[in-house]
Amino acid sequence: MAEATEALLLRLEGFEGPLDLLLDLARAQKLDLAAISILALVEQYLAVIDSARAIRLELAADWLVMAAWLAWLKSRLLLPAGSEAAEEAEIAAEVLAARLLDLERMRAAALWLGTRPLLGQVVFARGAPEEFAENEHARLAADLPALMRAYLAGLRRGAATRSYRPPPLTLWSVKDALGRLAALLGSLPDWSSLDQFLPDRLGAPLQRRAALASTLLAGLELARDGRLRLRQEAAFGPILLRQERVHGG
Amino acid sequence: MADELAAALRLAEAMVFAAAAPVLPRQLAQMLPEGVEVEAVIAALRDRYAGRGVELVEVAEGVQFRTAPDLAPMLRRVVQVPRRLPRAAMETLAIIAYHQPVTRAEIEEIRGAALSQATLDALLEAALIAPRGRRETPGRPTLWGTTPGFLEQFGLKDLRELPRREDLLVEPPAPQD
Amino acid sequence: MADELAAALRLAEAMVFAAAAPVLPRQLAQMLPEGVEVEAVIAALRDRYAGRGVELVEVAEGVQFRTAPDLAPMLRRVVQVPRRLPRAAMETLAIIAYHQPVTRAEIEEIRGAALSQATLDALLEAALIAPRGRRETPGRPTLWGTTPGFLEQFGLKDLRELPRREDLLVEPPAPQD
Repeated sequence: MAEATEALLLRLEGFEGPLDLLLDLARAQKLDLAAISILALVEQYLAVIDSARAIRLELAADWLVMAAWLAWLKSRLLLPAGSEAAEEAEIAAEVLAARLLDLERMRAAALWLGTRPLLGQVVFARGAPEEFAENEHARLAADLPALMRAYLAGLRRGAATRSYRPPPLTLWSVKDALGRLAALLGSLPDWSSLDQFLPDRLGAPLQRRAALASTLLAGLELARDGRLRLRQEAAFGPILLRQERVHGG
Repeated sequence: MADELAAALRLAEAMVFAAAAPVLPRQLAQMLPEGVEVEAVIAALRDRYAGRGVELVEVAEGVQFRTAPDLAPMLRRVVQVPRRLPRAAMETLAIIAYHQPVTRAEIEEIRGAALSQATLDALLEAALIAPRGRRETPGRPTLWGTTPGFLEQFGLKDLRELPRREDLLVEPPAPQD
Repeated sequence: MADELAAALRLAEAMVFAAAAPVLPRQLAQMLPEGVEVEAVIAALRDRYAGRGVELVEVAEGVQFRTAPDLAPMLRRVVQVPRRLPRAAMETLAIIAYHQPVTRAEIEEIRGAALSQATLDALLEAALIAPRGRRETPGRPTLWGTTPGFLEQFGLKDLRELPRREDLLVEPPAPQD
């Protein structure tokens, strides 16, 4: 078992996801997918994931999500039969078995398709078809798939040319943030969160994070000049700021 | 009468030979003189080419001439052969063929893995799949299905020629034809 | 010997059929088993097709199948080949469909290529796109959008039936490839 697990680990990157691995384990168990033991399967999967963790193999989230779900399933499958929780687990196990069966069938269908006399591989159509069209250009030969292909081709070409010149930076700069912070500071009487000083229209998360960083830097700058105070109650907590009261001291 | 059938046979032969895509029986019927049965002409044409280097096959609901499969090894030495589809693309194609119309999320659910851009591009590029409208659920996801090009590529007369789902695992897939 | 000639005939038939250009006798000779005379095979093939809907003709020092000349008028009557849009026009049309209303400069930015007047004219002439007012920015550039004719051409009830952009692009378009 340990050896088998190690062998699997070596190939873990070759699997197309948790379901792919489960199917492989199931195949090793029995030829007939209808008769596999889901409990054994769950244990094997969890063993593989544990070994992967032991050697600190980085696993994508979906592997761990499946592991967590299977651990839940295992705990329920071990309950005495008859209880509501055990029944729930049995149904979940059946659903999993059905999913594996469906995937296995689709694998078989892909193999079957591969055995067909493929055009351009096994059989060949006429290499030089003749056209007898009297240039009857009444209709356009354009359909939706062709439109989709054209769209992807257009986008790809655009991305290819753009890669040669860096896109203009539209990120919120420290200078922008200084201006906005200085202008807004007077209007806020008490401690306010840093978030409130961000520009209104921010699209992508990247832009938001950049604006947050610029605004913090601008805040530090103004604090150094003695124009405002910064406060943070806890690590990673909200950052608060307030105008420095120049007269009171 | 025999003359008429012979003339119809010549004409059908020329038409199917000339066309770049499978010819539908209805297209043949438009060409042939009144009173000639298309099915009889197709059958006669198939008989005439049986066992030859080029054969008449039924694909994508029509008929097309194609080289005999047993000659492939020799022909591949002279005719340029495109690359085969990778495994992930073949599986995705099989799922679309059997579950169509199907959304991307459903394909990913069945495969238990994300659908990569390269796979989607390869199937679209080969014109094997096409959008089939949207599902009327929140988000209105795009539905995908196979194209007539899929039938042509895999030498299928229609989708009913795919093995039944229940039969897929019964015996190891054996090549037909 | 007769068997060998029959096999050679099959192979030659398939090769001439599948080739994109006329096949030279020397190319045939390379394919055929030793001892088979190419000229004899070509002659036998020509005889086989004599008087039929398809004939073996000598062109450009090689041989090729061609439909019988006397059938051309009948074939011409029926076959109708729809016009194809050039690549640039299809790409432009797709971008307009997804990004409308959109200016010419924006289309050029997305495609990363200049948009020729001829391309724009072709789409206008086919009544697939139409001006949709102007953008109120310096220069007031014309905005472009698709027409009802566009929907008809692609069999769409309305623009919401276009496949979702998210379903088409798994990842943002990569610079390579």
